[in-house]
Amino acid sequence: MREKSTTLYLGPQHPGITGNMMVKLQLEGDTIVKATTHVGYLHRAFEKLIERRNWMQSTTILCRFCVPEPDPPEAAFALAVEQIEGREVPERGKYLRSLVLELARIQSFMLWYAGQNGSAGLYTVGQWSVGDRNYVLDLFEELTGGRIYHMYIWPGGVRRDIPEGFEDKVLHTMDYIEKRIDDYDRMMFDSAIFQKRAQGVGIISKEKAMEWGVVGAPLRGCGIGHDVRKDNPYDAYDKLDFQMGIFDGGDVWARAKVRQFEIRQSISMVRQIIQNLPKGDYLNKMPNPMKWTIPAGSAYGKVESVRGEFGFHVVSDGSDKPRRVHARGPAYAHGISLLEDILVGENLADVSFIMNSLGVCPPEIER
Amino acid sequence: MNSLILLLILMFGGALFAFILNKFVPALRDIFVVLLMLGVSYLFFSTGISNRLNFDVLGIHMQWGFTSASYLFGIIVVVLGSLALIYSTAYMKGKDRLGYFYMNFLFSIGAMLGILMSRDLISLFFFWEIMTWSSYFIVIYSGNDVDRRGLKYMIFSAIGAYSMLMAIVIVNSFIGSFLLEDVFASIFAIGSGYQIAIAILLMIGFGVKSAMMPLHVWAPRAYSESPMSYTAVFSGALSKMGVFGFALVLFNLVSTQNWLINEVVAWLAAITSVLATFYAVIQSDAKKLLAYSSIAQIGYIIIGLASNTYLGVMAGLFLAVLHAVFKSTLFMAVGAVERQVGTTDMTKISGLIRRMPWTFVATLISIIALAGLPPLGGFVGKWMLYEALITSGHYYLVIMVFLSSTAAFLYSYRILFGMFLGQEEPEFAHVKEAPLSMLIPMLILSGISVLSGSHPGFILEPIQSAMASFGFQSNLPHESWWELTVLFNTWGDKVALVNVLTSIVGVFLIALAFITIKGYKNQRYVTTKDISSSGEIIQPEDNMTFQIDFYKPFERAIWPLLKRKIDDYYTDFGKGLEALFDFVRRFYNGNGQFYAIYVMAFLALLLIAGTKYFGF
Amino acid sequence: MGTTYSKEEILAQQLQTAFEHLITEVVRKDTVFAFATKEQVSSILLYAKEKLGYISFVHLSCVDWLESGEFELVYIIWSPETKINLFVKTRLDRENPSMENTDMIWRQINTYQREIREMFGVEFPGFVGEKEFILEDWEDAPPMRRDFDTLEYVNDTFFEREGREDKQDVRERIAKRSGEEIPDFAKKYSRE
Amino acid sequence: MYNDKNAQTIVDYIQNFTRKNSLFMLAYGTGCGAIELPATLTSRYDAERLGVRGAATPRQADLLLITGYLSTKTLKRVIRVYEQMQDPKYVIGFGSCTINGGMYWDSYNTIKLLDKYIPVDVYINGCMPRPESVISGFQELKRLIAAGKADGAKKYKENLEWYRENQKKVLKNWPLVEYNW
Amino acid sequence: MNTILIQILGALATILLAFIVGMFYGGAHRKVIARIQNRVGPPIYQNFIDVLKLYSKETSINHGVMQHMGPVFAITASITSLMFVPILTDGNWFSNLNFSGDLVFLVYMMVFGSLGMALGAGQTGNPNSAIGVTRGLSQMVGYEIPFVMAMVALMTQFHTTSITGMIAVQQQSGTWLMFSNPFAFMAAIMAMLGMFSYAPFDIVTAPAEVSSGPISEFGGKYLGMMMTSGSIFAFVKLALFVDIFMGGASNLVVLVIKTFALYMIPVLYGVISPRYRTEQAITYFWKWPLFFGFIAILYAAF
Repeated sequence: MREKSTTLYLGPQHPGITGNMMVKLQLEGDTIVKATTHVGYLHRAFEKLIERRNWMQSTTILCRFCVPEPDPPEAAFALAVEQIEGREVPERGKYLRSLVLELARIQSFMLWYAGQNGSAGLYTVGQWSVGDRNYVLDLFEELTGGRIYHMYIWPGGVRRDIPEGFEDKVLHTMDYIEKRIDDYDRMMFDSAIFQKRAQGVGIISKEKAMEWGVVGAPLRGCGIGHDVRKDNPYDAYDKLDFQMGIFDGGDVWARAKVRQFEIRQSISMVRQIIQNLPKGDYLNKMPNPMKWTIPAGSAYGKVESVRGEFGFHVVSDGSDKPRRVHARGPAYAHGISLLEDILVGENLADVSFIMNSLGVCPPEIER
Repeated sequence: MNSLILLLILMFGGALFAFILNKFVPALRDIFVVLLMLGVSYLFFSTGISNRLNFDVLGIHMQWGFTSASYLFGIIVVVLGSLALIYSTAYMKGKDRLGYFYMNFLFSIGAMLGILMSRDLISLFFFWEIMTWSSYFIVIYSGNDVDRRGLKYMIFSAIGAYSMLMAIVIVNSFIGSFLLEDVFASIFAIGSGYQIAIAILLMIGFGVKSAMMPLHVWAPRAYSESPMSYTAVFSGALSKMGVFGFALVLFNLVSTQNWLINEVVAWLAAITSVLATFYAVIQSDAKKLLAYSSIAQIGYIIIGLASNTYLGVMAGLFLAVLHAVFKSTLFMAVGAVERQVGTTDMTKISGLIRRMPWTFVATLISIIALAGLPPLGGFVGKWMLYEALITSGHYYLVIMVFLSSTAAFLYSYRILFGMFLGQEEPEFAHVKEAPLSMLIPMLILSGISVLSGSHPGFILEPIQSAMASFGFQSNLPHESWWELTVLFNTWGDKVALVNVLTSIVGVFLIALAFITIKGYKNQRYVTTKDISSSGEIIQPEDNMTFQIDFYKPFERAIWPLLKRKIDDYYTDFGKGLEALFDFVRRFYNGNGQFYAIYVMAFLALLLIAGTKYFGF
Repeated sequence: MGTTYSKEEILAQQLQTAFEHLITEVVRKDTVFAFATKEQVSSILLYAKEKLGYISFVHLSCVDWLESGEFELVYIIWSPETKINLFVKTRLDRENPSMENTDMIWRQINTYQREIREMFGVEFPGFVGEKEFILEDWEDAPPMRRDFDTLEYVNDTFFEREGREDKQDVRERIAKRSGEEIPDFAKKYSRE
Repeated sequence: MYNDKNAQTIVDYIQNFTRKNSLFMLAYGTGCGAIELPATLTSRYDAERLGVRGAATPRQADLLLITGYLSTKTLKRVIRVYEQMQDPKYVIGFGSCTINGGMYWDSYNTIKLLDKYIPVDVYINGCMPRPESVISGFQELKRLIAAGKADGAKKYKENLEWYRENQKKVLKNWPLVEYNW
Repeated sequence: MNTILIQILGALATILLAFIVGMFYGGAHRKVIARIQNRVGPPIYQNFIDVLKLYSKETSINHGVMQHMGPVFAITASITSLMFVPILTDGNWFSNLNFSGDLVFLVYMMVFGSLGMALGAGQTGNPNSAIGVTRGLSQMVGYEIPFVMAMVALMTQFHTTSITGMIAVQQQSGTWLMFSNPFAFMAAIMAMLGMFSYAPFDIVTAPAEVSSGPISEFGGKYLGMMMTSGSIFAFVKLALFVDIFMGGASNLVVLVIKTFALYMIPVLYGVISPRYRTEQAITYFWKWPLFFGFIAILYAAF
């Protein structure tokens, strides 16, 4: 028997969907009465492949866990491995890691500007921010050799030291971007239409947030201050001065305000790192990478990615290959089940808008 | 024998005979009613308007005969009645109690003819009641009086009838005659307060039948619950009796000093049309949608009449004729769908276009006419209405009309999409086209809609003669109806309908030829299951047609207006009334002396009031 | 009582007093393991959530110990006050594995259970959730089990482009084709 | 010259000119390569100046970009989408994983060789290809169109059975509507 | 016979003019947006290439005869309205059927196309199309009301309902109607933003929401014809506004300058605006534009 309400497939081939996934909507009018998320279009069996690679080879796979921000998975995996092995990271390595993570955060926020505004039809901000994002990617390219996938953070430190004159370039880029995001904000946050659309839409209550395991900006947008960088500081974050952006409301607007606040915090952090960058070694060198074994044990390494807590549960059985690596992406919980819950009662026009504000990223859900 | 009497005897006698015939020879019933109606039509057209019949009953002088105005409405009744009966033979096939149905059907047509031919208030009222009762019997035909829809209709009709009766009594007390001629001649001699009271009372009576807000609440259910073949007449012709009455009142009983009445009526009609359109937009049942749409359309007609300008009245009468044409086509089409599919709920049906193409064509043409798009007849009426209102300075009224007719696009599309477009589901694969006897009336009426778009003369000519009887002199220069294709407003602006038609049809044909011939070989038809559903494969349980709450955003925007239906006020009123009766019941304590006192007091009250106001 | 306990040790003791026969282990800073039986898990989770303030569920993972014929389920929970990751570990039999449904304690466990059911074939009786999650029309063994050989499956199912071999150094061929010399620094990393 | 069957008439020339300068690209990010598409379409690289622009549905599109690996689940949708596009249509395989599986060579869920399932006109290698190489891929496609050699769709139509066989080897459940241009 | 031939030739010339100008405006739209977005942008003739390519697509798919005719309805409405809009204030060319219809007719003619198009979109059975259509029609109710209010204000002020009459009024008095009744101009311009369906009113074809809406099943020659119709229609709307509010144009150069200036209003407003939700768009039109329309009628009548 056919459904009474209208079925609308939002995705996988749909301009409004974030990545390759599908939300099957049941509509009455343009109000959603039921939403079912379907993932798995991007399943590449990463965790299976890592079991077949040795510890060092896994690095190439790790960065592909989440495409918009490839560095947090590397850092989380490195943290977990270091915990099992007990390997120390030199101070400079820690700072460089934080530098890369913050730069990755900035470029990812700029991508978010594009997604959030593009789903609301304001393409100009997206064009600007994605265009300017290339300047951050240029920094990455100079530092790591890759625009998108860096494979820079290794267990024990980072892959290479910063090139000469890099600090100035970073500072210069930060100045430019700081100037530009004011422009974006003027067009986006000051727009009455954007305010009208964002306020009161896609509300997550505090209870629901805890129940569904919401993390990152959506959680801080509910007024709950949780940030791995503050709670379980890793790398150089305990030495940096920054604040969490906490806003009440739990709607798209609050989440946008959180991100607006945090991109500025990131820029300031990058500046602090460049100023306080200690001298010394950047990598606690491992023995021959091809024959590197890790003692048996398990650990959960987690970092704060752009969209929230990114964790790796790493199990080693003492061989040269991981026994099991299981990732927990920030969107894993709120990208599937919570989305189904909060989309009910919302308008069709806001689906893409809400998904962008939650930061749903399918590749890390299905891996 | 006078042909007027013959007409009525044929109608009413034939109705009774149809009932008897159905008992004994049901096979001949259909042929009989159709032949009877065709015969009556012939008689009607041969009667003409000069025939007058005078007689006395119980010392009251009565007069029958058609005027040019009532003849116009008579044409609607007769043509629509014949077509609806032809349609009915197929539509009602297999239903029970058909004798009852046809008897009441013919009774109501006869009563309508009676109303139109009566030249005195008593016979008008008499036929009016026959019409009410016979239509009431058909409303409750399809079963028990569920939801009291028939009762609601009856209560409002009774209210209307009583106010009419009161008006008739008042008129008689002043003028001493029931003849319309006498009444029209001497109405302006009596006080203007009484004039207004008479006009208002009569308009309440007529307003009920034409379903004017706030007297419309019976209409949606009554229209949608009666068999569609009758609703075509109900909405097309029967409601026009109310319009006819309005025309009588507005042009003959209201003096030009009382322009406020015209204004009030026009504004009421405008509000009627806007609100009814909004209600129609949010309906999901095709019959109810059309019912609300009828209410809205009659709003336009009355606005036109109440505008009291030449063009406006012409627009009103033109729209009255055209509304009868396209709305009955639509009801017939919906009836055809109902008969072939089993439901008219637009959330259930979809994609009938390939199954019922001719019904679709008839619906499409009627919908274009209804929406008032060029080059069909609806546009002509709308154009005249707008121009009349603009040139006569009804600035805000024209905005209301425009709001209503723009919002009418929404439900026009809704009904086409809901029934004929959208996904073609396998469960409707067995549906066949309606039988020929249903299609032919629809297509004939659609043809009228098409023809009236470019050459409205054949409707405008009888309208002009009718308007002459209301005192509006013709100012459209033309030689024959074929040449009346250019319309003017009083400022001299015009629309040339033939040019419009040529341009639209010419461009349409050229573009159609181009798009068909270009790459004809590689043009493919695919089913509606092969759509770009974001790359996903449609599952059998998916309902890919957008059906429920079609205009949800619009509904949200107009929500403040619709929050409370007028129906609810009546329900509250009804509850209040019950409480009142509860209170009253305490007086009826079973003691006979008390009753005697009540009756005495009431009579005394009536006497005082009567001498004071009515001068008995 | 001169010794001061660290917060990890306090947690371990709290758990041990609440549950008999529960083995706990303080592994490192911010990490405590609790090895529970299958039946204990839900009560431990509930106790930690209600009494100890471990309100945040972090992770549910499944590890295949093929050699010992067991699956290990690892529930990781976290407290905003102590900031400790508490690992509740339990072992299931590899034949007909099944585990109590815990998605009413934290609703997000729902998603994890769907994944583990699909990828390892662990059943959660009483658990409502759509069967297909990531895979579509999958007929083979649950793919994340260690005895499922993905390479063999690939060779059976997919086409390989000719010339693709493992651990092949194409640098020389490219150099020959483009007529360039292999730079010295590249030679240094060469596998040969 | 006149007897050369491959010679283009003036009509062909104009057609190919318009086709190559107006490529409507289907908005379908099938894999992680989609992350470089925003960069390609926005201010620094600006593919719109080359006539490349997004299209929302397959009916409007000319160009299908397979941005990276295809899992079997996505392959089904890609075939569906490809068949819904209207001739002439072009496919660009984007990234190493479309060419030979790339780093996913031993993954049980991704296909390794795209042109066994749908015809590919141009491959762009790299993991992931930079915007510059994406643009050079567009230019290569344009060159092929101008020469009238981008005839993947024709090949698909002619060898439909072969493609279907390959597709059905991977896709177990085949509820697709049959091909209809 | 000769007059008919000249009529047809004039009509063809008008259509060609409207097509070319409309196409270039479309190109200019894309170019302007690109420059604002820090891009080079496509060449200004890009829309011609797009349309030609769409016409030269080999296959075309329809879901039935109404979809086949949908674009035809659209182009019929565009060209017919073009025939009734005066292009130049004087001269015999381009004066096709200017005297055969008035503003009321034109207002109706202009919705004809979108309704026909809606029928075509409806037959495809794509839910995106149907949702797009309902959005479009709802929005139409929104913007038509202030537009008609502005028109009624002008009609009552100058006692004419024809466009040629309004041009004549402006030529006699020497003032443009946008100064004679500024409130009507305000209401009409705000309604025009909705008519052009650029952001923030691009809710009909919003790609992120309904995946290009009504046109989502149209490709090849159907889409080509719709793009043709769209560019002609854009020109019609601009020419109508120029005729009514800006005194018409005496020659083609003036026409292009005036229409382009007018065209930049929705374009530039669109660049910086996100999209409204449907009901927000409707209520937008029923706030300030309605107020201005109300004032305009008062101003005109008293």
